Amino acid sequence: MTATTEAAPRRRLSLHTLGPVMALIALVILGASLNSNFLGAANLTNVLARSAFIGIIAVGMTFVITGGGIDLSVGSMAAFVAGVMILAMNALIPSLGIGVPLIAAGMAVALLAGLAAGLLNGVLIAKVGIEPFIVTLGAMGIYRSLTTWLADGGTLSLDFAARSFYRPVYYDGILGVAWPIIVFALVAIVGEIAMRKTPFGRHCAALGANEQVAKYSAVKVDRVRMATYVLLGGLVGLATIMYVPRLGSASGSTGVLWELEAIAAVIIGGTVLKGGFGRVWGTVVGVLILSLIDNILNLASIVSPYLNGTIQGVIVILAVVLQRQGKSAE
Amino acid sequence: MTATTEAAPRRRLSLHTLGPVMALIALVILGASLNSNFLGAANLTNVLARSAFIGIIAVGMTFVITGGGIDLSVGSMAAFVAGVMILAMNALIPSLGIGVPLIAAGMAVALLAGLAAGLLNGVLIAKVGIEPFIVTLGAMGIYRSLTTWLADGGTLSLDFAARSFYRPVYYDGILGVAWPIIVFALVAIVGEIAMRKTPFGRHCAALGANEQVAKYSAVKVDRVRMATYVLLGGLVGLATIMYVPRLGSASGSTGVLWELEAIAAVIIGGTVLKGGFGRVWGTVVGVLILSLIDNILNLASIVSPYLNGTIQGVIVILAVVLQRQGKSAE
Amino acid sequence: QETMTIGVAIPSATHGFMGGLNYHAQASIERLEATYPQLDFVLATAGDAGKMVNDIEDMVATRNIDALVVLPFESEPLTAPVQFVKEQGIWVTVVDRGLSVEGIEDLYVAGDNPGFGRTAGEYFAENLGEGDNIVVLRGIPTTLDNERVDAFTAVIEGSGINVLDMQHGNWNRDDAFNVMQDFLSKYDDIDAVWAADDDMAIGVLEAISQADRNEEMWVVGGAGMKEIIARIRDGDPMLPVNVTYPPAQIATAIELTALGLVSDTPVSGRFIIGSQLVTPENAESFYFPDSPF
Amino acid sequence: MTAVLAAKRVTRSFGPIEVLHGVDFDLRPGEIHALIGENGAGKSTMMKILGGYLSPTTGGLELDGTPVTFADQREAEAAGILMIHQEFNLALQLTVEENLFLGREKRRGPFLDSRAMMAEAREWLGRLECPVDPRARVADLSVPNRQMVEIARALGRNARVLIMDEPTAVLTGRETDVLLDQIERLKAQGTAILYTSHKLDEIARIADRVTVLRDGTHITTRQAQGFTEHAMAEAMVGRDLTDLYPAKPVPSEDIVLTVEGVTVPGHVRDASFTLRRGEVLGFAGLVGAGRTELMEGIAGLRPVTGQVAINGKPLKPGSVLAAREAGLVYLTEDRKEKGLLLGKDLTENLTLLALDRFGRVFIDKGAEARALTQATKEFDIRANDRTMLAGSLSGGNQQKLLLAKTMLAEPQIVIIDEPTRGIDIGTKQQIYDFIAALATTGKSVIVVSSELPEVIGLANRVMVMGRGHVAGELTGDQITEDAILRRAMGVGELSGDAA
Ligand SMILES: Nc1ncnc2c1ncn2[C@@H]1O[C@H](COP(=O)(O)OP(=O)(O)OP(=O)(O)O)[C@@H](O)[C@H]1O
Ligand SMILES: Nc1ncnc2c1ncn2[C@@H]1O[C@H](COP(=O)(O)OP(=O)(O)OP(=O)(O)O)[C@@H](O)[C@H]1O
Ligand SMILES: [Mg+2]
Ligand SMILES: [Mg+2]
Repeated sequence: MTATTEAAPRRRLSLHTLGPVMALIALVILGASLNSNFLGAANLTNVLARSAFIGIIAVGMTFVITGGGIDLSVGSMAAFVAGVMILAMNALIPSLGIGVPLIAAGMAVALLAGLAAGLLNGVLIAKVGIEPFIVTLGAMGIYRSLTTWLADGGTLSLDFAARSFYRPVYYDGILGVAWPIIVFALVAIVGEIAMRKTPFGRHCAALGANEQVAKYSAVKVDRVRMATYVLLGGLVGLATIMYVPRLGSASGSTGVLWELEAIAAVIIGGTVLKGGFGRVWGTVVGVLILSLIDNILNLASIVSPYLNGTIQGVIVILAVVLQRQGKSAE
Repeated sequence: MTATTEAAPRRRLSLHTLGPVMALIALVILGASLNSNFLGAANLTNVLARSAFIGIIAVGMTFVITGGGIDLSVGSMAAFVAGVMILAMNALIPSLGIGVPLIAAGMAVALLAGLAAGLLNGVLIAKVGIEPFIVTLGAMGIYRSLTTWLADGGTLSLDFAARSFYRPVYYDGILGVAWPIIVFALVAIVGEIAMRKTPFGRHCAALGANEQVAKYSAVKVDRVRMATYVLLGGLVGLATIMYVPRLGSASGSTGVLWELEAIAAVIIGGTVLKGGFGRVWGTVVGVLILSLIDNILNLASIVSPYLNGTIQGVIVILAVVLQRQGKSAE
Repeated sequence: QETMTIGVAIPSATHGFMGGLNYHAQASIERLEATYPQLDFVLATAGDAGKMVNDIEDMVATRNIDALVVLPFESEPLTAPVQFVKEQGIWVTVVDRGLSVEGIEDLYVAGDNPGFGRTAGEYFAENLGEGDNIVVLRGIPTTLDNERVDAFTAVIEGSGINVLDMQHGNWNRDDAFNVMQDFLSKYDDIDAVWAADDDMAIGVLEAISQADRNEEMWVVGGAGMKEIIARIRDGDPMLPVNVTYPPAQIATAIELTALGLVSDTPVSGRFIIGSQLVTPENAESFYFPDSPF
Repeated sequence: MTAVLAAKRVTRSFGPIEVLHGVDFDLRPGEIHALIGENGAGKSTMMKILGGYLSPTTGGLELDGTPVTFADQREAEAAGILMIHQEFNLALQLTVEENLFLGREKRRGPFLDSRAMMAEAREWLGRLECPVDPRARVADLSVPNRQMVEIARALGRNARVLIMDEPTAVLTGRETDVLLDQIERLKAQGTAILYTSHKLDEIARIADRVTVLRDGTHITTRQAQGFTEHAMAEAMVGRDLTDLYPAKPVPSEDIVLTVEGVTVPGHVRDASFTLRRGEVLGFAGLVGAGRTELMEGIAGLRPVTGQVAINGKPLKPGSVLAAREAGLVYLTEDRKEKGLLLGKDLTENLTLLALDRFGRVFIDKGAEARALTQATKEFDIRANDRTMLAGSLSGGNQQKLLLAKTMLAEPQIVIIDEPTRGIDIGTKQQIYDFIAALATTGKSVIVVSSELPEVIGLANRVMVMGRGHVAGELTGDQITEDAILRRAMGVGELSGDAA
């Protein structure tokens, strides 16, 4: 919320652009030097696959933030969508049996639930005109408590047989690349293209930069704004589709703090929090940075685990300092 | 992030101004109709006194947000300050004994720790130029984990005798008005005056409205921005001074989510999240609304406690809908 | 006949164990309300200590409670407020986490945290030997987590078992999954895992099976989640035993409190529900299919 | 007489591009020194250097004959140098009074002395005959009134040197007169005034000396006495300027736009008019007459009641996109807040309105680049490089970019609000030719302008608005300055069609 809006980045290959990438590289080097297994396929697969949920959501968040909005509800929305998906699948087993139709039905439910939740946020924000912060803060509490209520305070678990059938969606993949990684990569690529090459991306940036100008330029401001939230909701649904096969369960504590992590990834990646400029590839880098910090802390065990949060915080700030240094040096 | 920036409120007595007040009145009527003890002195004292922590912090947050910033670290900063204060007081008991000097020393430590933490945030944001969201998100993790570390994973407790001596600072007061209520009221009044009647308040608004303009108008932009964070830090220290005698301890879970509650109170009160317009009295109303929701949920055990979050979320959104209705009807 | 009100203040259902606790609290309240029409209950759940104090204040100020059943979110901060409740002449039942001042409560019902760690530790000490490697997943950093872990380490000390690593899994499946994945990347030889909680055990098991190292190690969780109990009963080699820490203790506390209010039965005192070792042989008796936990 | 402020061989570069090449300049107490030049000549840059907002790349400034460097504008202000920016420098969310005193609030003890500030604000605004309430938010003011606030802010500060960068670009004749009187008063008090404007008649009227810049180079400095407007224009542009206004095209009889009984709540009552194919329709009126609001209403930017039809088909109200698809576009008078994304590059601004013409699924960047090349040529947009931000263009070139953006939508009907605001005289001619050419090719143009000569010189027909309603219609020889003003102010004969 400093003067970043004014000086939207332009120069290529500047420190500002390279900042997050350099931070990422530094982390990789650090990890490799701490533990020889760090660069092993198994560990990289783990880290990337885990990043996928937050990553997919963060790509959607990039559009919301670029359009001048924010969404605090994604974490609890994910928990809610997962809960609904599990309940629906369990209910459908008698009629569909365990097999591809069941999985497909579950996926459809998740996507629809996500889109509907996003639409609700979008309508309240774009049509009714309430601050996104308030709408999504309220939604965060609502979904979180609905999930707890659905689970009767406990955990919603997918039927064991169904889960065994569904499990490969998280753990298997093509040519040794796990599905979540593939899906995340696809979402990131499509997102990057949508941001840079499509009218929608342009309109998001215009909306975030100056809503008046966008309106005077025949941009359907309300519709674009709503679309960003619907898109994010859909991506939350998609992330859930990847999440449920992993542990087969959802509870009130699923997805806690995902919203902050997603927003942090977006900002670390160079998107401007006040809107007007967004960078999907930067978000991907941001997500990887955050995942790697956790991974490295677990691999290193240098310090008291109580201090993990301190190290995380310091690294996050440093990653952004790198980036801003480039900027202020103009 | 919607069209709110353009049409920052000016007209007196409009629905926009009255929105939060009406929501507050509606809640009071609801509470009184649910339970005859609701309007009793004991309950009102409880509600007001417990609002004081968030309230004092939210007043500071109003300045930060008006100046175009945000601070996510206040909750964990409060935990950290409380921890430091407790450690300091315990350490000072041998030399100062239990009495007024000990309490005074503890208060001084809390205020200084708060100011220092605020200063650190302020320097990183205003001087180094990092996004406030990132700085304070990082700080949030850092203080939270430092508190856990100081407490060695458990709870830091004030010496029992010292606590008994200190306890009246929360529970007693003057003429039946508890100290936290008095302090909160003073902070709110001074804050309201500072916002409306002093150059500092104006400069905050100018900074949040348009940093360039403020800079060209000879406003010391960096200094004002830093001052908002320092002020907030100091108020976190002050809130802690009220908090410690209540619970006598601090741990990693102290003050969790206070930041969101404080920010929500500020926005519900009508301050514009993107900066440029702030209203301290609105924040006070916002804080009271949030406290009353909890209180009323306890008064009427109507629903499953799992759904409390849903009701809270819905009321928060409704309170702001009321406010926006007034606005869009222009 | 005069109605009497019992206030129940417990932490909210943020993880499996607390979910079970919430379930048992609500179930026993429903049951008691049906049995004793003269009893009213107020149930409040809190996400932090401050909110719990607020809830208790509200119960006293507006609901005129005659008895309070509280599972302190944290011991220290709840001590003074509960003491204040007691001073109003209200019956106080404390569950699970003791207050930091002795003798406030009329009735104390609790599980045994050190016992929980000790029982698990003893199993490890008996079944592993010199040079065997284990990793530990701890809960959310809290006093009770410390008590469990301290008791555990005290028991295995001197047994020659190496504790390779301890990290916080926060009683959360996803966190435990991530931590265990990283432990597996980091250590080539792990013989057993103490996951300290069944939610974490679920995540740990999944990480192990993904790494295809099922044969190599076994896992001990805790608190007796029904899925885990079922797998022990069915003889899962990865889950040899479990240690109980029954969430149903809240029901015991509420029921005893109610009994004390409506009858002359003396109920004050301390009830410590010991942590038991669940083995394939006795698992059936710990299996509650209706509980959400 | 020694200069209060002088520039010695000042150069200034932005990145690799030098925009001022060793300019010498001096400003004496009690004189009005006009700086003129084409768009992008470097006037604003020069003024910002003198005002301490920018530092010279080489060369230096002298204050009272001694070299100075201003670290920032605050230091310049401490030395008594004040500047009115070409682009507004007001915080929109704050009130007029808050803006007027920003950074130099009057205090009583630790508190603001609101009463004193309010009184003083009223006085300054009163001196400028500006009717705005000091408690109003700047965001709610019209563009001209914002400019008056900006001027009031500078006038209230008793400067030794007052730098005014196109203060009258958005003002109408009456306000300009008031401002020029105030400038004369300051001059009489010994203030040194540096003034720029593209309205050369003003320069001729008030300037004592004139300096001409062309492409960042100092061309001449001479006494204003005897420097005719025509000569000034030639000195600026470097070529001969003939007749400013092209021949008026002849409209056809087809009616393309019918506006009937349109009311914009709070601004315009019951406005009706028609527009013919190939016609240039002028809209004249005083500031606040509601011309802008009426046009915004027609273009779908404001809620309206009443009928708008294009080629006989009713236009869906409240939708800019529907209007655009029906062939009607509106070019705003508020370039900075509503026209351009100042933080985005030229291409993104150029194609925003007509983005669907560059591909429905993917944006064709090649076509965009070609469009930019075409637009810079057609509208003579002088940009240092193609990737620069719109906010870095000179004011006049921003206006040209906005025009190019609007025309890219290939409208049948263009509503241009203040088409030549801040445009130099040479380019004005180009724009007039352009408007006439549009009409000749069968497009229809509505020109809303506060410059009466412009309306008179271009329009086939003129609608005059006064206080929120259409106060009269003038055609052919009826179109004279006097007739327009009488109707606008509601004096003299009102024609029957007035509401
Ligand atoms: N911040 C900047 N970055 C890059 N180029 C700039 C910047 N500011 C000005 N320029 C360039 O400097 C040149 C001079 O601009 P300047 O604003 O001084 O012109 P001007 O004479 O005031 O024109 P106008 O009459 O249109 O206001 C232009 O080519 C402009 O594009
Ligand atoms: N009678 C009035 N008194 C005070 N304010 C007025 C009055 N009429 C209009 N206004 C204000 O002045 C503004 C009118 O806009 P504006 O001045 O742009 O009108 P206009 O006719 O388009 O004039 P111009 O195009 O010269 O600016 C509106 O914001 C309106 O609130
Ligand atoms: Mg200029
Ligand atoms: Mg106008």
